[in-house]
Amino acid sequence: MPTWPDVRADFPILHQRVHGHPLVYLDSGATAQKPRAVIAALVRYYEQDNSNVHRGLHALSMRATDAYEAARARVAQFLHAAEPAEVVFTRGTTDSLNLVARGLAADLRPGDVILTTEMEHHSNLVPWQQAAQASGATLRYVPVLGANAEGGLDLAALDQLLTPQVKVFAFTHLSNTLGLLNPAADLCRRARAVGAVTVVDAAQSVGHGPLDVQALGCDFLAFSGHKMCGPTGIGVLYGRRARLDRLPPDATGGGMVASVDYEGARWKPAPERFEAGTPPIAGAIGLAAACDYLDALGREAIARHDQDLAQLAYERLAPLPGIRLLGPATGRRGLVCFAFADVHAHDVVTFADEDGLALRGGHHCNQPLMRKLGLASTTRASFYVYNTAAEIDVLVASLQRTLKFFRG
Amino acid sequence: MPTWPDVRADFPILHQRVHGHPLVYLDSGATAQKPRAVIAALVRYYEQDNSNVHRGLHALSMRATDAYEAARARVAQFLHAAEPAEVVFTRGTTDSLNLVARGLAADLRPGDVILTTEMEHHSNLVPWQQAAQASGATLRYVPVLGANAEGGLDLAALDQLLTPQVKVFAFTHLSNTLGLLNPAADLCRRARAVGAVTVVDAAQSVGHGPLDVQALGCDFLAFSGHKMCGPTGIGVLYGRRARLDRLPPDATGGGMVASVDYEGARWKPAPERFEAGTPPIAGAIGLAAACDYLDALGREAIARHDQDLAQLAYERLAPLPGIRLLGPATGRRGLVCFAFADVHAHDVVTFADEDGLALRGGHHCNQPLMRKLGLASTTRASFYVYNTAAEIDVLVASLQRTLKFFRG
Amino acid sequence: MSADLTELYQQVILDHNRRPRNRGRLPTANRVAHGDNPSCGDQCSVYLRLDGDRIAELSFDGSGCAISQASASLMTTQLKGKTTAQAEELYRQFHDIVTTGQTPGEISDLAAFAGVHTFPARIKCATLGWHAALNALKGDAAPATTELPSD
Amino acid sequence: MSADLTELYQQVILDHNRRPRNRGRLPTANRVAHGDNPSCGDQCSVYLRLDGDRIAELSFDGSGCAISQASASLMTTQLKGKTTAQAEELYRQFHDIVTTGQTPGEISDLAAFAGVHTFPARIKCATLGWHAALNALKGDAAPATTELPSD
Ligand SMILES: Cc1ncc(COP(=O)(O)O)c(C=O)c1O
Ligand SMILES: Cc1ncc(COP(=O)(O)O)c(C=O)c1O
Repeated sequence: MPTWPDVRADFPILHQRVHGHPLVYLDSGATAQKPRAVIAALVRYYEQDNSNVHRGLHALSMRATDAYEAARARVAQFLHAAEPAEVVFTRGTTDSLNLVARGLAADLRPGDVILTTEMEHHSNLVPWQQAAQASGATLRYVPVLGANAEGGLDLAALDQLLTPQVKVFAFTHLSNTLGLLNPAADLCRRARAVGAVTVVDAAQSVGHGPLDVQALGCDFLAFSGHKMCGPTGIGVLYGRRARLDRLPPDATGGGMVASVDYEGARWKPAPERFEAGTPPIAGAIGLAAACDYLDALGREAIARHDQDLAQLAYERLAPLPGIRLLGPATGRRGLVCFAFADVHAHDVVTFADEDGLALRGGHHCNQPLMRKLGLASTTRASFYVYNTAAEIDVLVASLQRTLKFFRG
Repeated sequence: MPTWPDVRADFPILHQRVHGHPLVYLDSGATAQKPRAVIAALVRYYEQDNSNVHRGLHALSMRATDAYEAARARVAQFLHAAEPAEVVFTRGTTDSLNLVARGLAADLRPGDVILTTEMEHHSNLVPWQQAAQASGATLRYVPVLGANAEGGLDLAALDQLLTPQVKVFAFTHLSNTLGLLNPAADLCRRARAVGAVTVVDAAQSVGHGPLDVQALGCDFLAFSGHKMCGPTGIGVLYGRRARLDRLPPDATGGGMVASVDYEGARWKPAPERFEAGTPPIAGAIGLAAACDYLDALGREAIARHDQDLAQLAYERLAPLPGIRLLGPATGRRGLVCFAFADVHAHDVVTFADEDGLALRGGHHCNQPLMRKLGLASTTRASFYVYNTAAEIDVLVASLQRTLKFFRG
Repeated sequence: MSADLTELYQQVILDHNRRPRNRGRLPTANRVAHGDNPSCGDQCSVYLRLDGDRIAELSFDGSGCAISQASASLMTTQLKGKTTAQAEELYRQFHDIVTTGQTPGEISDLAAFAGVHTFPARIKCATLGWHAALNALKGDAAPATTELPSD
Repeated sequence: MSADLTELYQQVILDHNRRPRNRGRLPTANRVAHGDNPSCGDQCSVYLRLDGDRIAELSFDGSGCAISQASASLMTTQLKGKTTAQAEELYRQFHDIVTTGQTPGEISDLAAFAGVHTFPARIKCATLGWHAALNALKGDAAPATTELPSD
């Protein structure tokens, strides 16, 4: 397991006690903690350069504009995009996915198919339900295999489902419940073969390992800053230039118009066309600082660390009596979801909290998949750069005490 | 003029030199600077409480949820809303206006009229053009009176325009170009009389004086945090409960659904229905800190300060040879827009920058109004709590030098 | 285990969680209502046989945490034989107990839920079954939710 | 006045700004293109009379800052008589000058714009007229904008 001796020192929030115990934060799948460098970038911006962007010629405005556009270039580099203009700043993954779903819906007709999968987060599912409803297109799902979804996507079924009627294929890169990484490059290749536009939900993957949009071959890719050590309220929609240029605008208003009169308006080119209003300037700058931080740790090393911790957790949890673990037994990334028939996730989480552990209990915005697996809720432990093997010991010990309490 | 002896000390950014001169920031109409207390609230959140909201039972998540909901309650109090649930957190004014325009458009039919005014910011204009286009409704404008728009809205024309066909009346509270405060309570009363829904763009007004949504009698009201000493990337849509409850959701995804299955979804009630995805948590907390800051200074005092500075600026600028000043000569708020036939706004701003002044030049997202007034661009000086009368001296001296340079 | 946690998970709660009373569909029910907590996925259905204005029989079904299940179970033992007005009065008492931690003068099994008040996020678990029951009494078929902003 | 500012607003620029050359619609034009800077509202139309591949006559019209007006004015004096290829080559030189501040070996009036490079936000002002002219040469009626991300 790669270890970075000083990583934990970079995160002020980790050095606190909860109910008298050292905080063990195992909820990075919901949101990641912020290193000092990211917080400092926000403070520096507000204390030195804060100004509105794009429309100003004074010193602060030029500095803010340069910092905002440099953040765009930095994110483009982080994703290995062909150019900064392929990076649209949004409010987060959900916002990005709504933008692209609404834009693509404008071109869909009855008879067209939107394909997604049974393992999607609500944010990559409900927008497509809405797009289907608005356009008359049909929404189909690639099934998930196995009683605990350990088999991942049914790739044989995918072959049947990927007909020429499929205009859009939207799928998650890394499942936030199963800890399973989909073969995104292969999925994009197959979708391209039938002419479908691909939309990748990279909320869980982008901060957790190497990512190269050109190698993936996707048309669109969405993620949030807050899950990769960046601030809340910032996200990205990456769009391959040729695709992004064809997408109609979503929100309208200041900053995205080339010209306006009382009769109508003309739009600026991408990415500005998609950034109506004053953008989350500090958020973009903080996100660029997060890119710097993660690249300095090393994206390969982060992926290995995540994988090793998840594997260790899986192996340590598997022997607990009555536990049901979701997703694959090996090759998992960054998180473990589990359930007990006789002890509810919320009770587990409440007991863990007493031991200083931050776990997440619920449907993790995966309600349809949970229902398919016959579950109402599960407990999730998710890991990031600052977590350690010792914290998994704390987790296992806490779970043992909880089970003992409820089972007597 | 009310003065608060320590206000400038609260704003770290002001204590810098630009091109060797002390920074004179006269661009608060574009974005306001941030007091230490707001920056500290962000840092505190990220260093102590950062977690995802709503769905968590562990200590950090409960703290973050409590802080986020307390911010909602704080903003409701700032606006004198009837209840916190009337406050929807958005990304900013533009986002809020798109949300409400798209939602209301769903109920509009050909023959219906959307009424707005000739003085709107693009963000309160283009979304209504889009709503009209999507629904077949007709968009009409209340004219602005006077060669320099000094007469404000044509209230006689308004009486003619406010027919029972008008379903929506959207107008700005305080014009970002004219410095003119519209009689919002009266406008809302008249609109209500014909059954129209009222939407107030309060981007320029909410942080600059007292504001009571119940006294205004508006149905919706939109504003941005960044123009009232809050962070970038956060805004608010206030909606009167009965209206908000009837508005359909805009973006969909995690957090705003009551339940989801593969066939469809049910929505949560307002305000959650309008907050898809992880919200800008730190932004909301920072906005609440900005409310505290402004209330501590006193909203009446801020309005008086703004008004006094704007009046002084108007009077000091008026004698400059060849100057054309927009908006009313008296009763103006917070800003002055002006133009010279022979010296372009961008040259003015570039010269001012050399003197440490931050001014804004351009159409200020008011292109149609500018065209109507026969202008392509103007220079704007806008004021806030940290500005002083001495800074207006610096402005006037800089303009005199610039005019001399260009005119020889 | 901390005192707060012991107080939250009292013996009577654990007992109702382990051996829920009146669980399952009531075949003779003439009223039913369903409740859920959207954020956590807890669900609870309450079945009533109303005899005039009196609850002749009732049962519950659903899934959720120990607090929500025990609360629904205990509720069924308390509401049997009560009128609508009495049920509403009992809910008022219960709501006071879980939000303030104060228990009323009379000794009541409901007092076992006093520990909930130190865990505000769990109040909605404790009240889920009650919301469904009151909706069923009102003959309101719309799903109850304990996440309304007014809660 | 700072050295940078003096360098930006050179005498030749001020002169072209005050007394623009070839300003107004060209009645004999057989090509026209319009350019704008959406963010600042600057506008520029360029009218050409092309004689074969050669610019026989040209003029400009529009509104904008001193830099954009002077640049368009000076451009009209430079492009007259040039072929499309020569015009493109001149634009390349001009673009180099305004982005790097380096002036080419030969003495050229275009060098007056070298000061722009220390004001990156003004590059789009200096190039607005040129973009419109090149579009007019291409027979492209779509409005030029100097705010494309590639700029
Ligand atoms: C009157 C008015 N409305 C709307 C806006 C748009 O606000 P934002 O850019 O924060 O969305 C502004 C500010 O630019 C404004 O001044
Ligand atoms: C796979 C996946 N997609 C989408 C989202 C939504 O991200 P956000 O809430 O930041 O919009 C999340 C996180 O909640 C996620 O894990």
